[in-house]
Amino acid sequence: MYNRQVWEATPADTPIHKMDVRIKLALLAAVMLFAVGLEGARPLFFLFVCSLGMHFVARSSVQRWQVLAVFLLVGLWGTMVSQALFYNQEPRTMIACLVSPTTPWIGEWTGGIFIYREGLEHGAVQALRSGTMLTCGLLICWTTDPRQLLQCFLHWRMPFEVAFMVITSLRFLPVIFEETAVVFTAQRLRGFEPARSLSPVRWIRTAFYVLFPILARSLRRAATLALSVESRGFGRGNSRANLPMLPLPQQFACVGIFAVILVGATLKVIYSLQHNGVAYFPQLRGVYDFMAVWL
Amino acid sequence: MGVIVDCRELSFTYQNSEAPSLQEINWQIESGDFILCTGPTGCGKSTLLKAFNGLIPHEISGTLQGSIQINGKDSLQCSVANLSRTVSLMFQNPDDQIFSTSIADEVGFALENMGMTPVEIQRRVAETLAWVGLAGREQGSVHALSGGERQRLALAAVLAIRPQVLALDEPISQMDPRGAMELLQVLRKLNEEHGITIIVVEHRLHEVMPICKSVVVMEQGRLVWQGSQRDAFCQPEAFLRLGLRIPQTVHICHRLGLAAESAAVDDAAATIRAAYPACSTVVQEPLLLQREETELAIEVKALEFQYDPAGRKVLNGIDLAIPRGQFVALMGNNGAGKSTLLHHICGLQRVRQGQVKLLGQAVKGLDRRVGMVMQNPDLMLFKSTVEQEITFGLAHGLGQGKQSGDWRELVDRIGLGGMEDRFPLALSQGQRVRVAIASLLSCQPAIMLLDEPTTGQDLGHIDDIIGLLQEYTQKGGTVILCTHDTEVAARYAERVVVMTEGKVVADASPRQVFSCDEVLRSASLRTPAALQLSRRLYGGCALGVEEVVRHVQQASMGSYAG
Amino acid sequence: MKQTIRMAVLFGLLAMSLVLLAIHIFPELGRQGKRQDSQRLLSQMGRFEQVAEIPLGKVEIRGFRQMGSTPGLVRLSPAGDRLVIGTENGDVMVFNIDGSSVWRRKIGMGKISALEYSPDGGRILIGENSQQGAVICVDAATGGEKWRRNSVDELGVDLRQKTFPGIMSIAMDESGNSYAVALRSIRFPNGQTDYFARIYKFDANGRVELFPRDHNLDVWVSWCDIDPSGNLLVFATSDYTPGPYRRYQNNIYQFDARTGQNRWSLHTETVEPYERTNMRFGPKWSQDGKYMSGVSADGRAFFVDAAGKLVWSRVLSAPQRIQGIFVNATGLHTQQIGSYAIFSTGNTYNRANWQLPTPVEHPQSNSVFLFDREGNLRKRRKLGGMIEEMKLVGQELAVAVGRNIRTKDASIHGVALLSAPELELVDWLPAAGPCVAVAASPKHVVAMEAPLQLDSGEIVGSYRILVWRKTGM
Amino acid sequence: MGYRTVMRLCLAVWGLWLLLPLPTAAAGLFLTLEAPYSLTGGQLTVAPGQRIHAMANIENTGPAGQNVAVRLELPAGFRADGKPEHWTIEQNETVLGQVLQRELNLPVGYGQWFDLVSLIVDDHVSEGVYILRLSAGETTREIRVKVSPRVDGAPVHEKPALERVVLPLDRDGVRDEKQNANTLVLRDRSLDYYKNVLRGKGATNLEIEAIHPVTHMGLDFRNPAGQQKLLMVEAELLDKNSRRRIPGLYTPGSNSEHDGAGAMAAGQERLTAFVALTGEPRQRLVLPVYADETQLAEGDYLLRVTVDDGGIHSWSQELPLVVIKKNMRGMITLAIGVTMLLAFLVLIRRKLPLVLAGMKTRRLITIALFGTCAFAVVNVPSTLLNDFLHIFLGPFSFLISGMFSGIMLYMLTGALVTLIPLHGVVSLMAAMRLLLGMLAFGHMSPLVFLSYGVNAFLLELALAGTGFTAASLPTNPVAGFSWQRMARLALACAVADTVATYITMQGMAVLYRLYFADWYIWMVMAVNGFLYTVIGAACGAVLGSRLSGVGSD
Repeated sequence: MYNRQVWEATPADTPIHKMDVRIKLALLAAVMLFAVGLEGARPLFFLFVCSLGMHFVARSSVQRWQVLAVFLLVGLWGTMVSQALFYNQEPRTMIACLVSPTTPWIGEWTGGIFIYREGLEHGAVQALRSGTMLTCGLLICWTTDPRQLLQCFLHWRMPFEVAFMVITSLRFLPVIFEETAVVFTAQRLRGFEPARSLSPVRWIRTAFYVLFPILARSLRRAATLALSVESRGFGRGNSRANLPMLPLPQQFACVGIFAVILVGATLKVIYSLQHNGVAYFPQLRGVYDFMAVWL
Repeated sequence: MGVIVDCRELSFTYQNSEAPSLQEINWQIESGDFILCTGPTGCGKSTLLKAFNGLIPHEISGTLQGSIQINGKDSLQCSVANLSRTVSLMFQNPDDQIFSTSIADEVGFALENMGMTPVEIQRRVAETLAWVGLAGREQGSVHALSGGERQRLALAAVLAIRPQVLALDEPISQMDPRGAMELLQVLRKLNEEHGITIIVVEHRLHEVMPICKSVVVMEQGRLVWQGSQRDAFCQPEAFLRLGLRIPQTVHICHRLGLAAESAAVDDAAATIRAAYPACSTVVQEPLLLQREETELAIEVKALEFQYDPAGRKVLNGIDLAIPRGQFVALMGNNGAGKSTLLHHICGLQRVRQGQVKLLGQAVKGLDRRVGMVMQNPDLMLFKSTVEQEITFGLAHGLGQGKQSGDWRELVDRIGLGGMEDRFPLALSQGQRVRVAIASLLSCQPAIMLLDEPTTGQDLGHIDDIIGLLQEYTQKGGTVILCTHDTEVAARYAERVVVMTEGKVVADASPRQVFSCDEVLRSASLRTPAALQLSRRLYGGCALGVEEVVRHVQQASMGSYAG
Repeated sequence: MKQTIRMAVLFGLLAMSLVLLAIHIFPELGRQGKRQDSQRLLSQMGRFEQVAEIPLGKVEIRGFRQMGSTPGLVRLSPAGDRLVIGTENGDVMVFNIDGSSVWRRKIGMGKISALEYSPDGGRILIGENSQQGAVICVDAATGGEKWRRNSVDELGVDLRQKTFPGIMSIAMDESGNSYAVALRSIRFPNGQTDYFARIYKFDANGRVELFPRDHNLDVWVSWCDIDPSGNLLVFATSDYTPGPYRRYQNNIYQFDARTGQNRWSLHTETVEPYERTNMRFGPKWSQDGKYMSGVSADGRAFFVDAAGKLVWSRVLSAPQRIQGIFVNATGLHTQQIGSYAIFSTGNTYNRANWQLPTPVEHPQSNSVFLFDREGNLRKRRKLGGMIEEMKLVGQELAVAVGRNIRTKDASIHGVALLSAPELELVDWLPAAGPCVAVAASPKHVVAMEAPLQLDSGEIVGSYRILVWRKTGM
Repeated sequence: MGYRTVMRLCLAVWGLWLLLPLPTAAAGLFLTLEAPYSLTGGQLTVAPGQRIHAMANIENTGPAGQNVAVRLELPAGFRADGKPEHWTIEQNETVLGQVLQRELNLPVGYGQWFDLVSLIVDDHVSEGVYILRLSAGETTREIRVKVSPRVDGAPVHEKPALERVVLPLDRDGVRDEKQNANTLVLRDRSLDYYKNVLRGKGATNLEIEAIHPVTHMGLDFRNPAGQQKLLMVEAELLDKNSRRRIPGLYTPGSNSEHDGAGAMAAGQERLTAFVALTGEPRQRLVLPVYADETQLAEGDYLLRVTVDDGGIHSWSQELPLVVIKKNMRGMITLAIGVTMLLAFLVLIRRKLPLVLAGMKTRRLITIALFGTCAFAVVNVPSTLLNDFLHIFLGPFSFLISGMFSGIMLYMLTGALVTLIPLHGVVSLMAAMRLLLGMLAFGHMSPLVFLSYGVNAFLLELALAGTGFTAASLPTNPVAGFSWQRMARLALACAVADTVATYITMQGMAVLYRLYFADWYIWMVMAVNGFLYTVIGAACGAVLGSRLSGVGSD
């Protein structure tokens, strides 16, 4: 987990790796929009399984699957459990009582802990949503060179500085996680146990102890990286090489993805018009039924 | 050959600093030169390099006086991007520079910035990779590269621009000898075959000096010595005075009052033989002082480890017994498993297979009796002053009955006297390593493990550190020092353990280990030059400069006497 | 080795979570209808054994604190070999009687409100509540749609107020004609309610006739019945709120099913505190087609002859004022067997708040009453919980028993088989949760069970179908 | 035979017992008498001084109609509580107790009549078995009631008391301390769909919500004597000044067993319920509150709750009730927040190139790395911890989670602006955090954008306003650390974060239809918004001044 190589993109010879970064990003956008727009657990589950399948196609390594599994498990159960316990919307149905409100201590303090079915379902939907996004996000991170992302962002007219910052963030996020872990280890080696007490002063001191080395390291890294990219001619006002035009089939793929997004959005609008009692078209009953059951 | 870099009265002061970092530099660099620029830490070497490609003053704020012309263009008038096509800069740590995941992308980055077409880029990338010895590996992952290869990739990334001048800031300081050698060979080839002017800033001049053409020494922002490689060999005083580490052959010649023609062992031997004809007399080598078998500090039995079940074994059946009070050098190339072994000993890594005992007890979790200095000491420092940093362990009950005044002596010994109130993380790298060592030593743990502490240190500071550690071993402490530096190991260690691919391939006194060429070759270590020279001169097995000098002098005296 | 195990555990956990999630999201994946022989449960008298259990997915779990019951419909095919289920989740499913699935169909955005097999068992009529309020005729064997008819054309729809037309009930005659009651109601902020109701007659091919022919009924109609000859259609009306003048003010109407003429209507007096007589399920024709029996929400039973003459009426459960609040038990269902009429009463309600359970139980609540044609009570039997549905098959009456809000006794849920007309308990088929629907054939009894949350938080039962088979068959 | 089977069988036997047919009386009249009639379905002992109920049920199953005289004879020491509605009372000398009488006309075929009579047991009644007799015509039925003094010695005389009326509660009768007491937040359903979309929740089924109670009301009764009572509860709204009755609360007129249409029974002007005190020493009666948002206007009202046990006793309580339909304060605040966000976006559009032009690559990377650090040490732990904290600390969980979002974050922010005191630095850092959050956790809803945007905007304003950040770096930067600078930074950050916290909370209040209690808003603002931020930013200044010495190698 703390091995940062697990986190960084590696080139490989799979369709996902070979895919043009623009198509990948378009796909990611489509998946994200659907993940946000879809409400039913069924299509979300389908989307989730599809995005997991992409990792098979990309032949993600065992370690990566391990990482993915840990994150998904934590996310899935964490969201479901917490939503199941703290769902505060109505209607809600208790399906189990973990701690009765009459239990001395915990029961009185928490007012009882129950599992709510709607919460569980809402949690499942949320977990599938974020799981899908996480899976796709990691897929992109693992299969796409940050430099290509940069190229793509610039191709799409993102301010060059912002694009650069974004990929720097992405590039160094795993490194920073790794270093945070090392810092805690190093502190233990020096005899410092951050978790031993909960006093606020100690807490702040711990914060200092963690931030000092990480930030100092970041500052040094920033200095070196900046010098390195600048001395390689990276900067404003350069006539950068543009991405080549996409080959025809890939252009079609791009158009196809956008068409899917468009169709999804249109269906959504039509359904919500009906749902909110604004407009109902009897001819579209089949579409409505499909939406009600599947989306 | 014209002047490609021309500095006139160049002075520079950083924005937040009072003292100038460069003072009235006058330096004309001829095209096609291969220059070693050296000097003690903080002398302004790196600053000068940054001035060459316009990072100073365009990107780094400060006050610049004088002028600097690159290829006839005033650097003040040109942008960094423009200048970087003439002068390319490469840095110490490849991991902070490498940006992409595939080799071709990394090399192509600079070319894209120049606006080249993809076809051109592809061709140029292939060509550049061939230059640095990574031909045909375009599609490989940067993570699959070894440390040395990664540094060469970083080199290729700047070379792709086809700069006229290549400036390298401590390119080999963190590399193992094999990697360093390979990189330097590439540099030599670039210089010779492609006529690229090369400027290397480096502490490890004993490795760079033999291949460079001219040498520059800086001190406190000024150029204090300038000359050809030959001049440098002849006049090593300038280097020795500043605590710089010159090739041992040159050093020996110098000590014997001779002027070395080159750093090569054969040349030195010839020179010495000419002056001291009797030096070939075999003198009885002092035997290694055999220590009495005392209590074992560290006992490792059949230790095996692998990160993932399918992967290779990082540790493959390590057996090691280290008695108390021993100073052990742990050597081997990158990836031999040295750090992993240290992690097992200090309890950072749980023992899965085999056994590790400290002072007779099996290791369970992080062991407080062990002090460990990690490879990157930055991540070990977290207090806001050097004083707090060093006394932290004492304050947290790690030291056993230490006097609170002792740490001051420690600070002085590591050359940080007067810096007690400085922020440790803002110190130079060498200083940070020393603070980290001192912060652990102050608690007097039973065992000290040090992972590459000599990186980026001047010779003097290495002496300081080792001196402290030796004192510590005399008091009964045990030291394991990981290092690539055979000269350091030869000089100071009582025992050398060499690891290759997770196995211990040699475990004996330095003399025995360094006499065994196959072992060193297998571990891609270099035989110390002094040892080579002594072997050549008198079939001996000397471990340091002093030993050779003493031998030659004694033998000569003996011959005069006899 | 340990690492391999850890990894296996990790991936196993992920796979398990995904499978669990999949089963949760796609309940049909985890459906396992057949019961193992070793698990078979016998009924109390040993006359029935439980042979299948069909989970129906998720449904809102009710407790004792609110009134109302979980909706769901179950019908057996005339041959008794298949059952069709309409669930709260919009599924229409057909199963073999052993619990194996035949087909399933999602009704989409609509809600299933009526479900009936055709007498020959070849078709299934599904009534839904949606913007279109359609009757959908599907092939009973395949689920393929044969025809559909929307009631929105007659009843209209108000999208903003979300008042949609819905099919309330479907009746079939022997010749294959079917009659569907469609209804839409709007309640205005001032308390006035408008109703739009219509009865549709379909032949086997979906050709349609309307009753009344040219206008909507302006009252609540939720039930109709056709006499054995297929000529006389009766329905009763309800009007739950005081409204303006209504054209259909009487309580029972009879139409000629061939001509569409209104033959007669019957008006009954109201009972305090009711302002109207409301009949929700009824009237029901006798097997000889001579009489109709009906039961009203105020707890009265009616017996009417084919000519529209009220033969007698009886008070089954009179509203009584307790501490100033009227407490009553609703009249619910009626059946006729031979020369006897059976009526049932439901839960106790109070006029102060219909939504909350009443602390006092009406003594005549949740009871089955047997009357002869002269109007004499022959038997009354009180069942422990809410009588959700009764089905008469041969000489037996299957009664689905749901929850009892006052005693909160969870042991009373199940299906009671009573002999008809004696109303003696023949057998008792227990269920963990309340039974909300029942269907029966000479060989099988099928009940729909709903989950129930006890006050302790424990949940008994689940949303599922239980199939019992007569032993020795 | 498995455990399940055994259990089922037991259930079945129990069921059979319940299904035994009722005995039919020969004379066609069938009587039952139940006393004490338990409202909970359980057994009850009778103690001197206690109030009990008797349920009398009379059925005529004979073929002929009957006109019968019904008598309920009470033994000495038992008497009717108050005046029974359907009976006349007669003191009978022969049996020394009260006799309740009435005439009853039971119709032909089948007829029935029942009543629940409230009785009181005299204080001086001695221990023993007493006989209650119900007779109708020739048929009589007797039951024996055992009177014994209460073992626990509870005060039999103390009347139940309505202690307080609590509002709002959730369906399970639990009060959320975060919400304002005595407040009724009506749904402003017109924008529900859009609110749900804004919350990132997606559309919900409006139909389900339509017949949903607005909130629940709890009536806390103290009932030390353990009495069982039937209660009629009425709740109505009064004008605060004129005490005139205001329509708005209603009682739903039907349920799904009756009427599929649901919706409301308008015209009723109060909430009524028929409930029971079950004899527990303390009981909270939870009633769903239905309010008609079309009728009820916003404002301050009095809620009058009247409880009556059939004319014997009555309890009444009035409490001020604030009715909120549109959370105006929240909406205005939200509108201000949205305006800020829009202004900020316009500003970004116009100023971003300028800001970026002033940044050197090294600073951009520094900002990006700080943003990444912030994500790693703030967003990740707080996302993982939030829910768990919520279990144990409830409304106070923000005290801990604020340590991350307050102290830790502002340490980083403070350090960054100390290192690079330029306009736009804070926004760029926030942008990085937002982006990583979107990618890693899918945190992507307008509320998230609003919260990040407003926070960054206000911080930029405050820092620029105090002169902490500038368009370009000062030529002579202040080296080292100064208390004055630290205080300035801490204050600027604290003020900005306090306002931003308020706006975010109000945004949540509007979108989630929560009406936070004032103390909660103030506390979150004071602790999370101000205190933690001051501490964090001050520490950040120290951190930054230390780090400013860190150069490259």
